[in-house]
Amino acid sequence: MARINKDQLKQLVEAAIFVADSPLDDTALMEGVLANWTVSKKQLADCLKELELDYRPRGVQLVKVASGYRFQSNPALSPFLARLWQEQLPRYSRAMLETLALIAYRQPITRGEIEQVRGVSVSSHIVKTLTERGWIKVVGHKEVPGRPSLYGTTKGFLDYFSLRSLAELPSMDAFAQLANSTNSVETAEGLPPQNVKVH
Amino acid sequence: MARINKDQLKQLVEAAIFVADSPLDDTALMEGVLANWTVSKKQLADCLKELELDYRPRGVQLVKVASGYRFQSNPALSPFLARLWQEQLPRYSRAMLETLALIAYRQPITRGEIEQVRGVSVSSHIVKTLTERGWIKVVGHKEVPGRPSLYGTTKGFLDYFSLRSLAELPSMDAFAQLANSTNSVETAEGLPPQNVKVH
Amino acid sequence: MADDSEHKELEIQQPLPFAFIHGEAVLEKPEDLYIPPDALEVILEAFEGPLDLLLYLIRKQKFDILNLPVAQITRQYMEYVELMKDLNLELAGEYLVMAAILAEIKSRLLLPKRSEGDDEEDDPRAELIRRLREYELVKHSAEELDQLPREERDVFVAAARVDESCQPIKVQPDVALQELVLAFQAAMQRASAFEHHHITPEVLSTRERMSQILDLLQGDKFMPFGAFFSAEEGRAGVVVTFLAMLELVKESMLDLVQADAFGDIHIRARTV
Repeated sequence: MARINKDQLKQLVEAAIFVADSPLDDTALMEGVLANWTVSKKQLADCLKELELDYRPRGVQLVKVASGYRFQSNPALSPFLARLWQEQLPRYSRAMLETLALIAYRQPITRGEIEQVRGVSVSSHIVKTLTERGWIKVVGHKEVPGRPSLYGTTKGFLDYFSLRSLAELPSMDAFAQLANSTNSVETAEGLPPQNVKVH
Repeated sequence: MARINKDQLKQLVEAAIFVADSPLDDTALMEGVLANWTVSKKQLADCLKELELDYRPRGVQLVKVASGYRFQSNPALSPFLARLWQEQLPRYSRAMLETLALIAYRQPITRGEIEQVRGVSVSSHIVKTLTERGWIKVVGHKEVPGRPSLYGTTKGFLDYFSLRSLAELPSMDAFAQLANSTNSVETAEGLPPQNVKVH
Repeated sequence: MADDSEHKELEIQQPLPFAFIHGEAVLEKPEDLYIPPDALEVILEAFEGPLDLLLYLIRKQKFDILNLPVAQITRQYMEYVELMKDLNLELAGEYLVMAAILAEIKSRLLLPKRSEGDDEEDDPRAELIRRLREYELVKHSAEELDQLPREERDVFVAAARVDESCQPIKVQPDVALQELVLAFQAAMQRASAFEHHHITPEVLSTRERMSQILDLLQGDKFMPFGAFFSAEEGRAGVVVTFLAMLELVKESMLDLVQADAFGDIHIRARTV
């Protein structure tokens, strides 16, 4: 078996770990890419230690996990790397928009009261989504049996719609006008009615 | 927008290229992981140059291919790295390579035109395989009876062969000369179809 | 010497055994027209078509492609084709088409020239020569393409895993104010309660204040009445807060407590 110098060994181990589909352990390295070379366990351990040190200040680092060695990104970079997997969430359903509208216009309001107006139950998913978006929050509890949560809109909601206060929400008078221009609004926004999906 | 220091920039760009699912170009970097930072084109170019130099003596190297930057193994190591995969290397027949070469050099080109040059019919299997590998795609239709598909190569094709652009293909000049000296396409089309349509 | 250099050229183009006959590697294409009958099928398959076979014959005989001796090439080509026919090999139509083209060129060359001059356009070989040169270039390019460093064979893409603390960014859908208003209108109309819900800007600001007051009154602690009013909001603000409190009391969500006459009023969210 041929000898391999330290630099070559490091290059080969480094490249192997980078291109392998899954982590490589000592045995996989020894019996795989290093099979043709005379390499002691000590040499391999030293090589891996050096690689670990080489990469410590870099954007990716050599780590040992249960099934072997692999390179992974520096955890401090995660918030920025997240942008590589940006995902566009689907448009809100009609049920979602109506729930939000009722909370905005009729707050503080319980889920039961929203269900009364809409005539259908409001799924937990809707309340959760709107809460996670930071648009609604529980502002209290109604003193009726079960002490249901009372929902109201947040400052984040006002900010999103560029409103200084809820008083700036279009009033009923404006509805008539909006209703008349409904078609044009929908067309302008590229929103044919069937796009507003009912879950 | 916040400032980012040189070392942080390098770490972020390095990690992004390593973890991204496909090569990243300047735009993808600027509008992706670097979107929240004030980074000039010059700074990014310098950063990429430094990374390229950092990795030159290592087992993996920063290279630019058609769709952007990626890290890939040092070609000298491939005989050893190939041991990481059990499967046989994909082999490409002469018919497939000649078809691919014609599409690369003479795009956009129809299947009929490929058949005229090669003097034999092109099997659907070849076109299907090249399409499935993501190397060729239909780029339009020729305005002649039957509106045959016009094929061209993709960035994926260039990436696979570590090329930045079609201009880097070997023999590109020879093809250009031949096309100039003989108006080959027109003459080839002047051939009676029965010359090549015998199956 | 000539043989040697040719040998070399063939080896460069075909580093692998040309064919296997009875288990023995044939390292080059046949020396002349003699082909062992059982090798013919293998050899035929090694050619990519009639142009490839013609190129082979031309190179083999060291002919200048630009001064193609059509008569000789045609004879050789036809002998191959005849052999294929004799052996009942399934002969691709392309080979017969090429045979017809060669025969036509040969017959036209035998006819007396209509005029003097060496006009290439009149040379019946011109088109064939052009096709041969073009095909030769394609063949050469395909070989070069095969030699380029490529993924899976010469280079392997290096990748690192993203740290698990990295969560993909989810881009929230946009909502237009109009959508919200229309959704409210739709909900109210469906409830057939449209006329009972006169929503005015004043009421809306009262409702907003109701939420704000409840939000401040977390738990069952009392807060002084005065804490809900600020001078900056002016008279209108005071009125809105007061209306909101009255509304909350009316809806039994609020307790107002005054310990002594003219004492401070305290407020808390009502508990059961």
